[in-house]
Amino acid sequence: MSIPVQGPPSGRRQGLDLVPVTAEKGTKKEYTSDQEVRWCPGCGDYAILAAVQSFLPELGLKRENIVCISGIGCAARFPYYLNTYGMHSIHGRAPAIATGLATSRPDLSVWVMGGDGDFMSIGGNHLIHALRRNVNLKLLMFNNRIYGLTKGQYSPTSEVGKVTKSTPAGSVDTPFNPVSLALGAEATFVARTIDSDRKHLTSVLRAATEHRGAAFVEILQNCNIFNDGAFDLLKNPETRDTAVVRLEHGAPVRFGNDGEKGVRMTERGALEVVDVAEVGEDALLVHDVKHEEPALAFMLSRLGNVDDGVTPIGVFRAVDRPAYDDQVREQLEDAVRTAGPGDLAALLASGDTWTTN
Amino acid sequence: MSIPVQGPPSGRRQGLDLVPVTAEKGTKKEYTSDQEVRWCPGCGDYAILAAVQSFLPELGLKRENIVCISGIGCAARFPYYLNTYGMHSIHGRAPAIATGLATSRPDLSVWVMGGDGDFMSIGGNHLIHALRRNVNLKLLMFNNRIYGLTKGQYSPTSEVGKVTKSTPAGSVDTPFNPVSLALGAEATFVARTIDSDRKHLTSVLRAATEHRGAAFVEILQNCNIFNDGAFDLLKNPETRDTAVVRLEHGAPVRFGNDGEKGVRMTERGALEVVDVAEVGEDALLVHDVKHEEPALAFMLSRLGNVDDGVTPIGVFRAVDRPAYDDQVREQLEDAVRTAGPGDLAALLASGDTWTTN
Amino acid sequence: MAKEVQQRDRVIIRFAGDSGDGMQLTGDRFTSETAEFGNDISTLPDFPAEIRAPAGTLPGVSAFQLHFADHDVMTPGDAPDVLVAMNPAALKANVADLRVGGDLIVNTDEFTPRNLAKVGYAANPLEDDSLSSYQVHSIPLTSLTVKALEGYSITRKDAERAKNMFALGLLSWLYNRPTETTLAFLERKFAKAPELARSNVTAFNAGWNFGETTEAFTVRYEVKPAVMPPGLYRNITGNTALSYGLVAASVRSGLPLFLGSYPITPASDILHELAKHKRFGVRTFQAEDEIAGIGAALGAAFGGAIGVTTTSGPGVDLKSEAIGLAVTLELPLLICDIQRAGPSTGMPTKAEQSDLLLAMFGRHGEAPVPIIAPRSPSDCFDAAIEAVRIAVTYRTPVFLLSDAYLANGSEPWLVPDVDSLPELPVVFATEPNHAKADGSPEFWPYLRDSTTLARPWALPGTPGLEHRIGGIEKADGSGNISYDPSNHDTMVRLRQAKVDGIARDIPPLEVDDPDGDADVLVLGWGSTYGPIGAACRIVRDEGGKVAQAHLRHLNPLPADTGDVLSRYRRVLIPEMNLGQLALLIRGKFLVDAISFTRVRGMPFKSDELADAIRDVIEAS
Amino acid sequence: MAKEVQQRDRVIIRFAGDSGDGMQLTGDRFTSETAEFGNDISTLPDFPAEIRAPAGTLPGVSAFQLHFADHDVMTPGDAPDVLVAMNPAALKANVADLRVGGDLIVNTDEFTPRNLAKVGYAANPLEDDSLSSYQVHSIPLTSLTVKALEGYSITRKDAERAKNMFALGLLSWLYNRPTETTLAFLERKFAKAPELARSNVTAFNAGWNFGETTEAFTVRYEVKPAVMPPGLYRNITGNTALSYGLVAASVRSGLPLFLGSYPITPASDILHELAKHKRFGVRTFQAEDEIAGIGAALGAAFGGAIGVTTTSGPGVDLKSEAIGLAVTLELPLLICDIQRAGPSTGMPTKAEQSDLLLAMFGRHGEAPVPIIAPRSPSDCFDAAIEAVRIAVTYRTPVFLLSDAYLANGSEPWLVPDVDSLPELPVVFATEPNHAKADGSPEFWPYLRDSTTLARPWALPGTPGLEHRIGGIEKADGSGNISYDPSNHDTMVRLRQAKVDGIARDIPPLEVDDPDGDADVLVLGWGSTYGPIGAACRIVRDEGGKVAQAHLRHLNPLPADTGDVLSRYRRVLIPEMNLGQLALLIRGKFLVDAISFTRVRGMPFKSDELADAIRDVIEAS
Ligand SMILES: Cc1ncc(C[n+]2csc(CCOP(=O)(O)OP(=O)(O)O)c2C)c(N)n1
Ligand SMILES: Cc1ncc(C[n+]2csc(CCOP(=O)(O)OP(=O)(O)O)c2C)c(N)n1
Ligand code: SF4
Ligand code: SF4
Ligand SMILES: [Mg+2]
Ligand SMILES: [Mg+2]
Repeated sequence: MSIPVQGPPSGRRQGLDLVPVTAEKGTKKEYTSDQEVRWCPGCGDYAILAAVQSFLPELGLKRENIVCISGIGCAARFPYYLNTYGMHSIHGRAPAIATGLATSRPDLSVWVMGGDGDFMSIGGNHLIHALRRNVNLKLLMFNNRIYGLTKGQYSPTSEVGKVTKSTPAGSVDTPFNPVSLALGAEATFVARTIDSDRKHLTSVLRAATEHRGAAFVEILQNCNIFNDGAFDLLKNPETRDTAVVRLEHGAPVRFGNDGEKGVRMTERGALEVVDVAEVGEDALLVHDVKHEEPALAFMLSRLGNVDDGVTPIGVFRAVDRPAYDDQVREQLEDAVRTAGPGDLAALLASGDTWTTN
Repeated sequence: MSIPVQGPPSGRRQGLDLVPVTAEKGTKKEYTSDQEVRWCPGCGDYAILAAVQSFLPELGLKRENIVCISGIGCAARFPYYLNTYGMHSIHGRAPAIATGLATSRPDLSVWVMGGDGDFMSIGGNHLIHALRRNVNLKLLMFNNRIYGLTKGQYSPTSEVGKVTKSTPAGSVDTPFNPVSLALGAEATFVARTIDSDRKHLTSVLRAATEHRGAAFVEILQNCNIFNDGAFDLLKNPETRDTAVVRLEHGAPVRFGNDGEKGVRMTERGALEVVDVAEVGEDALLVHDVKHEEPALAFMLSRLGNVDDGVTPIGVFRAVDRPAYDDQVREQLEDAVRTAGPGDLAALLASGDTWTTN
Repeated sequence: MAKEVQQRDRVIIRFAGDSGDGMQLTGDRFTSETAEFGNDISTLPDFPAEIRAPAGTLPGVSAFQLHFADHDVMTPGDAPDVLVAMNPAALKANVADLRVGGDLIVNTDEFTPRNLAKVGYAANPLEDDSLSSYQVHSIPLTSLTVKALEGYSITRKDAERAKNMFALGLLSWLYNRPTETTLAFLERKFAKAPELARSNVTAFNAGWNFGETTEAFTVRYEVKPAVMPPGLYRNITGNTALSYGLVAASVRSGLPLFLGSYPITPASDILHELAKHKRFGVRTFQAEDEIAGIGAALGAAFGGAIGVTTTSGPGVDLKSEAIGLAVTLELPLLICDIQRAGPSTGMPTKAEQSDLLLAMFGRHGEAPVPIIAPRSPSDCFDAAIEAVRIAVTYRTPVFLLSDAYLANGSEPWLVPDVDSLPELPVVFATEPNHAKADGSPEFWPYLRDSTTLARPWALPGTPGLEHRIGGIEKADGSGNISYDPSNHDTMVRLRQAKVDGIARDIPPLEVDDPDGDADVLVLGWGSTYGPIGAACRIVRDEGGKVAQAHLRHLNPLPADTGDVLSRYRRVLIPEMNLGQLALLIRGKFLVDAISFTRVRGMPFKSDELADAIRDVIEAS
Repeated sequence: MAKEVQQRDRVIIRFAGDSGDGMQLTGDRFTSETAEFGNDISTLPDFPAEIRAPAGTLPGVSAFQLHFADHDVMTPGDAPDVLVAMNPAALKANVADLRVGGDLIVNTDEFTPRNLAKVGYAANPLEDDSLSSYQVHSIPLTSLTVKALEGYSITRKDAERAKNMFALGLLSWLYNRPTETTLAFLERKFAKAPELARSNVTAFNAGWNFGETTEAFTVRYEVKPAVMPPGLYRNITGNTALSYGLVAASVRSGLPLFLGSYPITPASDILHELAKHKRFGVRTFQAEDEIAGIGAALGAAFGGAIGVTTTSGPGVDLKSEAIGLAVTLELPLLICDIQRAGPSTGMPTKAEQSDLLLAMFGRHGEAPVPIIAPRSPSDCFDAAIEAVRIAVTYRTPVFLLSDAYLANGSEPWLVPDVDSLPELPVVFATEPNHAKADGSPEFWPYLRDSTTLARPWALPGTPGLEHRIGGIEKADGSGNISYDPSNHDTMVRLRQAKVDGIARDIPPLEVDDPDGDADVLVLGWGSTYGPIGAACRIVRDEGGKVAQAHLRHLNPLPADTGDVLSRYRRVLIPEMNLGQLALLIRGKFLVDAISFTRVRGMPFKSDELADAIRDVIEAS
């Protein structure tokens, strides 16, 4: 086959532009590989896998043009189970590997899957650089707040005081807030969702694919072996409505059993949780994923600190900025446009030359 | 000598607690090593060196209890020129090395110096982890927005479109905003200052040393060889007053030739630059470095995006949070307190044992 | 009741089941009982790969083998005499190893059509004659256990789970093991759930009684205690022994221990173990990656700690640059590489010896690093102390090469007397060591000790010795940056000479050549010690002559290595790699050593090694 | 006017001055003129270490040496015949190398008491007799230049700066060089500042005329053009040649080139060069670190690009883990290591050959990687193409070991005809290659070509070949994860066999043994080719007999290497390390090769090599 390295003439692109589509959407079954899934029974990864396997066919892309790249960890086993192209690489480096692939192949939809250790511990640097560059990648971080594969050490997203094999007296370091970190790293698309909420998860994936550039999605994932119940508050029907804040673009930020709670900005530039009945809906913060500045999204990402246990999910930010790989390709096209395609003989003979005979 | 690995009984500590002081403060000369300084004539690093050499004696610490650790780069040559203990290590790893030193030696004042490449490119991950852990380190990043030592490639803080040796057609990737990144990484102390403003630089260093935990200071530094004039707008007497916003804790955010401009928060949660005469000083944002949430500081860090060319300097954030190394030491002390010091013979003979004779 | 009792001098048992079946625990308990009884033992756990595979599948099989005898035991054994298979997957994965005529105990309850199909059994192997070469004991372990536990107020799941204790009881009966430690253990383990404690004890006793009563077993076996040097013993794994060795080195040197590490199989347990020993002033830092782990350890070493980093292959790769820095900074540092099967992710739970040349050469530039390798699980203790000794004496990073087999394998350990452990005296610099041109004193961080060639270790906090060190080439003596060509040549050779010189300070190569007249020498290193020893024993028992030498120090080699090699007509080097030590020995001594290699992620079988030795003896 | 003209067959000139004095440019221009004239040339720039040291200091000295002759030139020369010293620092740093009786041209204007003191001259060496063994030409270069430029509307600083053109003019006169290219160059360079162009031309002419007019020089020299194969020539450095080789490989294979790199001396220039060639579809990615650089290159390779990463020692360390991944993924990848003096930061601008064993063994597990090394600056072009050929043919990472000397040194290059370059045909997999049990087709990513043992390269985007690859051990053929012990042994040996098998596909070792009766063979690799060749020439000119062989392929070695070695009584292996190739040769062939090593960050001098050869000849 010949490799389509150049896309169509440049110009600002959308979502999955350049990735070939197919008339016949595939099925979940077609997107399921023949490899036995080897996660622990009950692991949250199963739900994510099922959601992705169902969602991908929806996109109507040619299956062979989808690539899933991962590092190492339980989550990072993901590619084996998707019947697309895939690479299970080394710990933490998947965003870098994917950057090379996405930059050289505009016709591929490139996904990066991994755990919180993979993305935020050893791979933290590659992640933040992929985000600031805005490489056209969908980065899904399965955050179980633990190292699963290595059998239960604390991770950079584990809460303070966590007792694990490596921290028998409790961990002392403040975890990253993945959404805050991504926003601080100039991410153009940042979202959070939950393994068990198939509908929400799928809607976030949809938004991520519509975004051109780096889309970072934190998926809260239960590791029932080493950190069971980490997100029970957000899942338990008794508590979830008051714990989960579902962000919707253009809508006031409300939650609670009947949307009776809301979020408002104080004069001091902080957020507070208020009683909607008391303050009125107009007083509430209206969520704006398109806000050119990430500061408000950042503020929302801290809501859990302001009101303990409250966790906003949904898309925090989704703004347009040219993707790294698109621009790199444009520079190549420009060079050819202005100076013609490369001429090897001319290159070799460039500079001062002389002839002997 | 014996190594003081344990500090005095625990409890929340301040600034340079535990580092031995001396009755006779040293002199700048004593803090100057006998090594010839080898930066390019005119380099901004000279001013920083002079400021640090003058400032350190002020602290009244025993000089032998100060350690300066760096990676690789022009900036990273710094330790050679300070007559303290020092290590010029490898590219990007200084925060990690310093973490080990600070965690094992409470009696040392540990400084990490480096360039924007060292801290934000190869060393990005170690930086953000040192910040979230809140290791008791002073991290000074000399940001010249270029790789100096390797002779002029663009760096992760170079502005978009930068033409350098490695980007002849201009760079395409969005740079990090170091203050935003640090805040997104849960930093407890974040500041920015300028190489040439000795007074401001020194005041920021003073604030950093008063802070216990990780203090990240971005120093805008001119590389007159490869990126000359990058900060001219902030230095030129004609422009600087309207370009530089000096943040002061507890004061409204004002700038301009006569403080005629100010910064106000909009209802949408963004900042805007206003005419103080028009809106009145009371409408202005009052800067609060102690705000428990970093969102406002984050918003301020974006001011340059809101109003092109405006650069806030000073301390953005300075909040109390237990330092990593203090807590690690406390856990050791606790263990000894509750179970007594380790008994090697008992350890070796622990578990199921049997005797033969 | 009075069953026949047969004497055995050694027995190898393998427990195999699903990850959830508690086989590691069963093995551990049997080991404890056996140790208590006084046999010599060697064990080999065989974990499933990384994640917990779905129940009943091949990748989910977890096994534990132990070898016990009335004499000293060198390996966990080649072919088990007894295999306990808790389900079809465990049978399928393990039965090929069972000695012909061996006892096969299967839990028939799990041999359902569904479970059989899961692992690809077309027919039930218990019902055809495919197992006819073994003594098959088909026992419904699960249902017997559940029945025994009727009346306890525990869940059905908990009752079923106790089947491993039933199996343990049965095996304990079969080999007449003392049961007190297990009963005490169960009380301890379920201290908070007395009903579970009682039911597990009951399951255990039910298993014992089943052996005693049923017709299924007609003989019991007796393995006499081994004669071992007198003293206090415990069973110990390599990773625990290594951790204890580090703590001991800290205590004996008076230096605090600092571990900078990033979790990785099979090294993580050292981090877990050391994290428990805060009372000893041990600091453990779980870093963001391997580079930060070693970086922090190096920073701590600059401050006067014993800086240690623990990892496995992929982590060593990442640490290379920092190791090179430590070489040129000439600071003590210990890098423990618990080798696993590579390349790349490879087979993380399996053992290999394939990082030797990485340890030797895996850094740019000429960057020599001493290398030490333990030979058995308990030897990890002494090897760790020796590695620290070299690091602090010579101010150099040191590699300790253990592997997955040593890490998780165990053996009885004669607990040493603390006073008998090496002292590790360390002298820090406290005074200037040089005079300036004007006669005033100054400190030269690279002025070397004339014997060891070690440079002074001057800690921050020492007045008057303020100095800067770095990765750029340094002038001999002063340590100032130097680009002088001949100084560089000098420094490169000095660093090499320092490491080479350690040969003066290590014992000569011990050779085990019983009659002193063997023609063939088997040279090994690391965890192959047991299998090679066992193979030599086999060959000698047949009247063959073979000598064995085992290297603890891989770099530098003992000073007399060349002499020893020259005394033998042929040298055989068995390795779990493609011949890494062999290359070094050949290159250094021009000896036509024969490399015998197996790269299967598992220890050698002593039988295959014995074959290899016989071949060389015959050919020589 | 009519000065005496003397014939010379070869001349070595060194320009030395402060970093700001433009010595590299001066050297470059003189090289161009000399090339244009038709001499053979070899050049060696010697940059100051990393940062620009303060003016007038020793660390700030920048030098450029060139060797030109009427015959083929093999090295930049040992001792210069002419030294141009622009200031006291340049004099001090370089004068010891000047041949006794050589010409010393000094810029007296800079010999101020302050400048002299800066570099520790107690007295002005121009005024005592310390330089009496040289022909000293004391010339106030700066003031002569400034005077010549009076009347031009340029700053005093710009006028002073033009002194290097004055010096160039003088030297051009002295050796009777053609001046057109330099004049044209100045017009080009200062196209936007015509006044500067004119003044530099004037300075150049003033220098020429100064030589012509003044009494200071009584002779001119003539070096006849060398006889070189006919064709179009250009001067080329190793880094440029390497970059061109990569572009050529891309054009000839039809695959896009992707460079993932992180800047590091002395490799950065390849990144800079390739960044210019966007018209060839070359993508250059300046990564956040070395790991990301190679990672991205590997990702691009998965997508069908020629993935390349360029670096130097510290970067190679960091890339080790990813290289191991590439080994097991069996994807093509090129790692260019421009070696510099180590360990650690070492001396970044200086050359060394000390990464050979790192390239061989610097990864955990058994992870063999082919290694190629160019022998001269222009040879970097061919070596790069050969490295890509092996990578894409065998689906393997390949190491290309250049060094700082090759990188920056230059020589004339007979520009090849594009059609004469190797074609690099690559066939991607397009169809399933295996049948399932039920007969339906499937794709097995690890089903190998029976000759090369290469696995298929199936690109994302190819329908029906969807597959997953990874770092865990794979089942032979299907590529599915496998923990099977014997499969692992098979795969380890297959990967090794694939790399070993490349020996079939590379030319035999060429031996230069003019009379075929030498007893001594000098075996080298990499940039020592020139010095070894020159040394052999010296020895042969005296009537000595010596053979030379030079390895381009270091792993695997050419199939006949052992044969060649066995034909000589003694083998001498000179290396700029502590004997890395020697260890491999000794270990592999049990040949008692003699290792001759210098680790000074600089190429060997041919004289010292000639001595070493003589010693071996005498002893044998
Ligand atoms: C270089 C390297 N270091 C360490 C490891 C060991 N390791 C594998 S996965 C992992 C972390 C797993 O945690 P996470 O990324 O959160 O994934 P999870 O298993 O929780 O899904 C570690 C430390 C490795 N394989 N490679
Ligand atoms: C592992 C490694 N990679 C790359 C380099 C080369 N290198 C040295 S300093 C540097 C970046 C310098 O930039 P910065 O950190 O901003 O410091 P500056 O020189 O601008 O002060 C690079 C890429 C190195 N020394 N080591
Ligand atoms: S260990 Fe945790 S994350 Fe890993 S597969 Fe099991 S449940 Fe899932
Ligand atoms: S290159 Fe730039 S940063 Fe480096 S010393 Fe020179 S002026 Fe300073
Ligand atoms: Mg995790
Ligand atoms: Mg910089």
